[in-house]
Amino acid sequence: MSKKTANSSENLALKNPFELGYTFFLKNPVNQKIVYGDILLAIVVWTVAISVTAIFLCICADLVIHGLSKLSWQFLLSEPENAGREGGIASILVSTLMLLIICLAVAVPLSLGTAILLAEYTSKNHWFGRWLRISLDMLASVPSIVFGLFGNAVFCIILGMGFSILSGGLTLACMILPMLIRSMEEGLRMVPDEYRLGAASLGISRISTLINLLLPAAVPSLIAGLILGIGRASAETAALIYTSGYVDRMPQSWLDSGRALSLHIYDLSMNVSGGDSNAYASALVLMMLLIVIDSLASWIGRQWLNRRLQY
Amino acid sequence: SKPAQEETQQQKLTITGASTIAPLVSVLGKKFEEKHPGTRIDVHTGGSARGLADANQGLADIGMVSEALTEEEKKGLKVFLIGLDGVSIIVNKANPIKSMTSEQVKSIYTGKINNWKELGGPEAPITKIHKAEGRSTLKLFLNYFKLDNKFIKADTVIGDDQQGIKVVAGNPNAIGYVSIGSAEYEMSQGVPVKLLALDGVEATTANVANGKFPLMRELNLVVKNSPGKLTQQFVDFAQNKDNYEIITQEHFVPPTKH
Amino acid sequence: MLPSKTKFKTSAANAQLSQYYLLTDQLSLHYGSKPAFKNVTLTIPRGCITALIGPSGCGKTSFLCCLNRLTDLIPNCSISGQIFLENLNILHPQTDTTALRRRVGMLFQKPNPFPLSIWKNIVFPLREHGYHDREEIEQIVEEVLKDVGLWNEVKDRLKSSALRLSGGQKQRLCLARTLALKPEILLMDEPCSALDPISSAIVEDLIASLRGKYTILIVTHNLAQARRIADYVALFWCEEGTGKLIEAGSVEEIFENPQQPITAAYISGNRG
Amino acid sequence: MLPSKTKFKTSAANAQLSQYYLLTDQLSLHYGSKPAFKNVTLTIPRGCITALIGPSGCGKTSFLCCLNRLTDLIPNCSISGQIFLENLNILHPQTDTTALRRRVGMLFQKPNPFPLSIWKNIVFPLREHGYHDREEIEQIVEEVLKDVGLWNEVKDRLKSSALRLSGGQKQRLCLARTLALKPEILLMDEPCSALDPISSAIVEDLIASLRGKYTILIVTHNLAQARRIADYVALFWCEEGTGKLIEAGSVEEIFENPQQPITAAYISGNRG
Amino acid sequence: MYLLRIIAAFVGVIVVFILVFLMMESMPVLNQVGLLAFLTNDSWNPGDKLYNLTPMLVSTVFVVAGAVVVATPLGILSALFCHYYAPEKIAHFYRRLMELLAGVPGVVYGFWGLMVLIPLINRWHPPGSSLLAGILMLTLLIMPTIALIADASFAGIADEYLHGAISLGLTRSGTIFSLILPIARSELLMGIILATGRALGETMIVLMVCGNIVQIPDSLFAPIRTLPANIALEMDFALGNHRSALFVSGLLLMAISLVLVLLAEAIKDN
Ligand SMILES: Nc1ncnc2c1ncn2[C@@H]1O[C@H](COP(=O)(O)OP(=O)(O)OP(=O)(O)O)[C@@H](O)[C@H]1O
Ligand SMILES: Nc1ncnc2c1ncn2[C@@H]1O[C@H](COP(=O)(O)OP(=O)(O)OP(=O)(O)O)[C@@H](O)[C@H]1O
Ligand SMILES: [Mg+2]
Ligand SMILES: [Mg+2]
Repeated sequence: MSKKTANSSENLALKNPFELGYTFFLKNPVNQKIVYGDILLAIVVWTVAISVTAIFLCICADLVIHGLSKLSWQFLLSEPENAGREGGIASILVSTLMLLIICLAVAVPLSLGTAILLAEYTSKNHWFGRWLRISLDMLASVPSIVFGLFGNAVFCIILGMGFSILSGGLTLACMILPMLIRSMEEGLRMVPDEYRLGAASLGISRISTLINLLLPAAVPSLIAGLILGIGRASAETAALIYTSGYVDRMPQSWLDSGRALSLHIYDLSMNVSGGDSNAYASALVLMMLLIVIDSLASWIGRQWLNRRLQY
Repeated sequence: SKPAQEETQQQKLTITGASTIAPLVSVLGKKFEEKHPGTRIDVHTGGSARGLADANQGLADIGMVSEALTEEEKKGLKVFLIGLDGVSIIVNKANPIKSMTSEQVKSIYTGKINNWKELGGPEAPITKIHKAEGRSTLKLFLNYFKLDNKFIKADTVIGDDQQGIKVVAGNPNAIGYVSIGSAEYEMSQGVPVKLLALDGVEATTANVANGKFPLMRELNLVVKNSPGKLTQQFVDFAQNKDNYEIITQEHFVPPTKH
Repeated sequence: MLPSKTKFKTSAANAQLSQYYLLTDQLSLHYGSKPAFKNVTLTIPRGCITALIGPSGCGKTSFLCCLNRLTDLIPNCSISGQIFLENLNILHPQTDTTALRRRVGMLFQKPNPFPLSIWKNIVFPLREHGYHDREEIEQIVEEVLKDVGLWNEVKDRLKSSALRLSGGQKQRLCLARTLALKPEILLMDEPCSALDPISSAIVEDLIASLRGKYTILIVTHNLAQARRIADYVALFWCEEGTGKLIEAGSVEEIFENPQQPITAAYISGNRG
Repeated sequence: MLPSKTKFKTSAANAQLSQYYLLTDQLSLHYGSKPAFKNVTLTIPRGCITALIGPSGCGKTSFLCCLNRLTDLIPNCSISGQIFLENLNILHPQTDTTALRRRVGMLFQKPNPFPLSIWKNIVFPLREHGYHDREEIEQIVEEVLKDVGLWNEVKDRLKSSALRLSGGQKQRLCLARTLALKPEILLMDEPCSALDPISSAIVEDLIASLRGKYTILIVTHNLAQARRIADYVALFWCEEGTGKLIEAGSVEEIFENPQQPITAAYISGNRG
Repeated sequence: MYLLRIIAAFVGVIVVFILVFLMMESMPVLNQVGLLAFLTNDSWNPGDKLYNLTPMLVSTVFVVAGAVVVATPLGILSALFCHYYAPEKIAHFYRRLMELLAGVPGVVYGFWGLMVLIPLINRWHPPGSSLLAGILMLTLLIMPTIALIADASFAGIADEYLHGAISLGLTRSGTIFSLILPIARSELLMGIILATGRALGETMIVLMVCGNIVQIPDSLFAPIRTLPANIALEMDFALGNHRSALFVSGLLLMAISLVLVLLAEAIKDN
């Protein structure tokens, strides 16, 4: 199983790279007609994959062409100057990471807990689960700017955190909750019942079943949810304008204001004339940061998965 | 230890308001911080209205407002002009038209003229770019051309100047109005847009600075009537002639004459 | 088990509690509105091996699942009637199911090893049950794997995934993992179905050797096996889609002197 | 199958192609670096029932999986040797596996009905294979369900999930689903393991009735069953963790006149 | 267990908080002009106390529906590609790509749309900023969400089903349509709902590429303004009733998604 999940792409995947995933001229045993559906689907799937990759590479190429010349260690390690047109993005990177840390540190346990409760401890039709699920789905469609104003009102003003990384991170956490909870919950629901029955019959407590069997089996979904959440959080601008603020100084504490990378990109490209090339470079950095974080997330997930096989 | 506390409080200034001015004030703030070690200037955006409100309520020490204040708005506040921003019509570089009269602009935006041909240009529909409700540029534009927003028939509504420049750059038939300073900078960078002379006056920052160009807005800092020491210090610093260079760098016009 | 099948009234059942170890009284199980079996009243004596036999789909597995309240985990499943384990009212909502399931171990019909290593499959439940001494654990693992005849086959790959075992190996692993916990009662759903004669004989001997120490309830389709190892036999039957208990008694009674014509037909291999 | 076990050279094998239907030549299978079985050379005659017997873990299931290239889907699994189905080189990379698997049907050891309704479990593969006439499909479903003795048990709940069947019912459903497609060759991995004597007899009769029309390869742990229904028998054995073919021959030869001492011991029920 | 309850209750409280916040902010204008005004007024002109949101509502629904209709098949096909078509290395690469795409800021997409897509559409059918541009860019935004969730759900499908299908000689397409998609149905639906939510709430992209004209679009090439874009465009400059009215837009968005969620539940139950 663990092997399978780790290698899940191998399921039906090709052994022979030259085979394109359909069978040539397969004849129907009954009416002896060639089965076209299979060929068609294979063609469609490959076309989609190739075109999506192409579009993505277009966007990437755009970023790289315009941003690469600015990119250097210098750029990563120095502070922004002249409203970001010059200098680097060191402080902004730090703020972004701090925002993400807070956001995930708050959102992951909350959503894991809720997902577990929804999937394992409440029946699918229980009123609480039903309502929570519906309102989470609704929450997913609230524009981020409204989250920003909410965060501003609650965290910045009522709770007195002011414009700070803390309030920004908390606002982001509220924002990605629906995504995390829903995908984690469905992931847990996908785990076959036989593990639950097997564990119960051995007198293993539910907590332990959950930690040792169910969560590891749901790892692909957990990671997918996490990555979506990270993606959404790191792509956010509107909500952060009102919460973590605009200050591009190196943050000294969690209660300092700090500008997120995506906000920086937005400001440079939309508000600062002459900021385009640094905006491109920052976007490039954001993408690389995402690659690193996402790989880290799936690596940790896989590590956890493999740990189960250990002695 | 009350005075001491006050002392530390005064080490930090919070400035909120118009996003147009925010980059400028950030840069000013950084320079100020350098000159006055231990102080911190935090700049946040959120719009002119927000700047006014925060300054009034004391949520911020200074508000940034990118337009002239009405008498009513000025109540209880001190206003400091720190720069000017000319606004003019831009079109794509491929467009042969070089200047426009106020009447023409008016006709275009009210939908009386819909094709460049009518202005002596190529046969092509005009794509009119307009600003969103509440922006100071919009108010300025409407006031100057005596237009009613209700009767304007635009094709694209934008929020920020940069967006306008980008749309015009990508569309040979577009017309829009943006900050002259930004447009000049972008033109110098090879972006295919050009500023049109309005009623015969070339749209240049020089003409804004010397008062010849009529269409411009004020960039203001507002503070409470009884500002703290640091606040006053910063406002003075922002108005200081030594910093005009920074204002020019940000593609605005220093308020020399005004 | 009573020599002849008797239906108790609940009061009567209570009186017999001390005498009989595990007892079901008018037990019925419904999946949704469809009954799986109805009104099963059966007593299972302590320390004996009782075999459940009967055609496919007559409710044997469902019956076993009631005895350790595994039915709690099956959606749409409802039970009526009573089950007592000594003085414990199993179906009482307040009964601690985890504790109950530690006393009543179960082996499934379809072997379901966890997606862990072979080693962990046995050790993880052991740890849960409070074994922590590394050496003791190692010893238990070796012992139970030897008991089920799996030790030689897997001793050099204890760390590889249990899902990569063959069908029979999985079944033996599940048996080993259940035995390692030493529950009072063992419910086994066809423990030898995927086993070749040799392994089957090993497991059979093992089960027989547990007689007296554990109380064992075993579902088997192999009548010869039932006859070889069981002390008591209960025959389930399917009537109009609903299971019921036809006859129960000592192995000699059932196989040599069946009271019911269905029993007679079933054990003689004629089709019902 | 050859009367006495002979190891072919590949050239020899080719010469025999027309004579023997399905043929493996020096077939070995490795999971990672660990061999599951080695050098199995076996011929399976057309239209006959061949039984594979042997202890648990000796590579019977793995052997069956080679014959329809299901091994392609198992990570780390590598095969060497050759398999011919008439003139088709099964292991050739260019062989169309889907077409091959339509000719070679397989029933798994652990019943794996799809998590769909009972009806869909049978109908959706049928549709895939080009049956579209509603009436014909209905007829086939009824027929195969009756063949495996499941019709009466499920006829009023064809639309409910196949996962809610009992163990034996699932096994019969899988068998029905495979039979409905009428493959040339049927590989059956313990089709009767979860069945009671009655259902088992029904399935056995069914398999026997397919003799001549289909070529059947059946893994069974029930020696009596092998003796009853098989024409040929092949005995696998496990030596040092690696499976090998010990002896193959007609059912009389193996059961009455085994050549190898292991065979003799195995069929007499003594432990290897 | 109690911990879980507390956590879930906490999450519930957060959700309720946000809802209450929205309600409270929109209350003033709702009290004054009533909900109906938002559907029946002559136009959207908060300065003159005209609050008609219908055109924006319709535009939002159009652009989101368009994006979901395009992105759902693309996303699912992408996930299928990863699992059942691509050789392992390509699949791995493609999955990374999806993960990346899921984290690209709306601004970057919007920027790209502004610089590349809009001039392209403009050449074909001016003015370029249009419903179509919005649909295409939103598709790009939400496709990775659907793809990643679908991918995770395919990973959760037990091997034994696939083996069963393969050994019955089913074709890849048959296995996919009749087995894999039905098994993963509930997760796919959830992915679509989340993606729809994301599209409904997306601000930056639509703000940049849709043209922001308040009107009911009469063609794919007509510029439109969506509710979130409206909020983002005007919030900074709005006071009093105007501001309140913008929060009503937020409420309206939630109402749309509520309808969708209930619809999805109904589909799932059948
Ligand atoms: N989860 C379920 N939901 C609904 N019906 C079920 C469920 N599980 C089993 N059934 C039905 O209840 C009846 C009894 O099933 P059970 O599994 O107890 O039979 P069994 O005696 O164990 O049969 P077998 O020997 O084939 O394993 C069968 O008709 C079966 O189809
Ligand atoms: N996926 C796998 N990876 C690694 N080893 C495996 C895998 N599947 C089976 N094996 C090993 O290969 C050997 C042969 O397994 P196989 O399933 O073929 O046995 P079998 O003859 O079918 O046994 P049984 O009668 O118990 O089903 C066993 O030792 C088993 O542990
Ligand atoms: Mg059963
Ligand atoms: Mg096997």
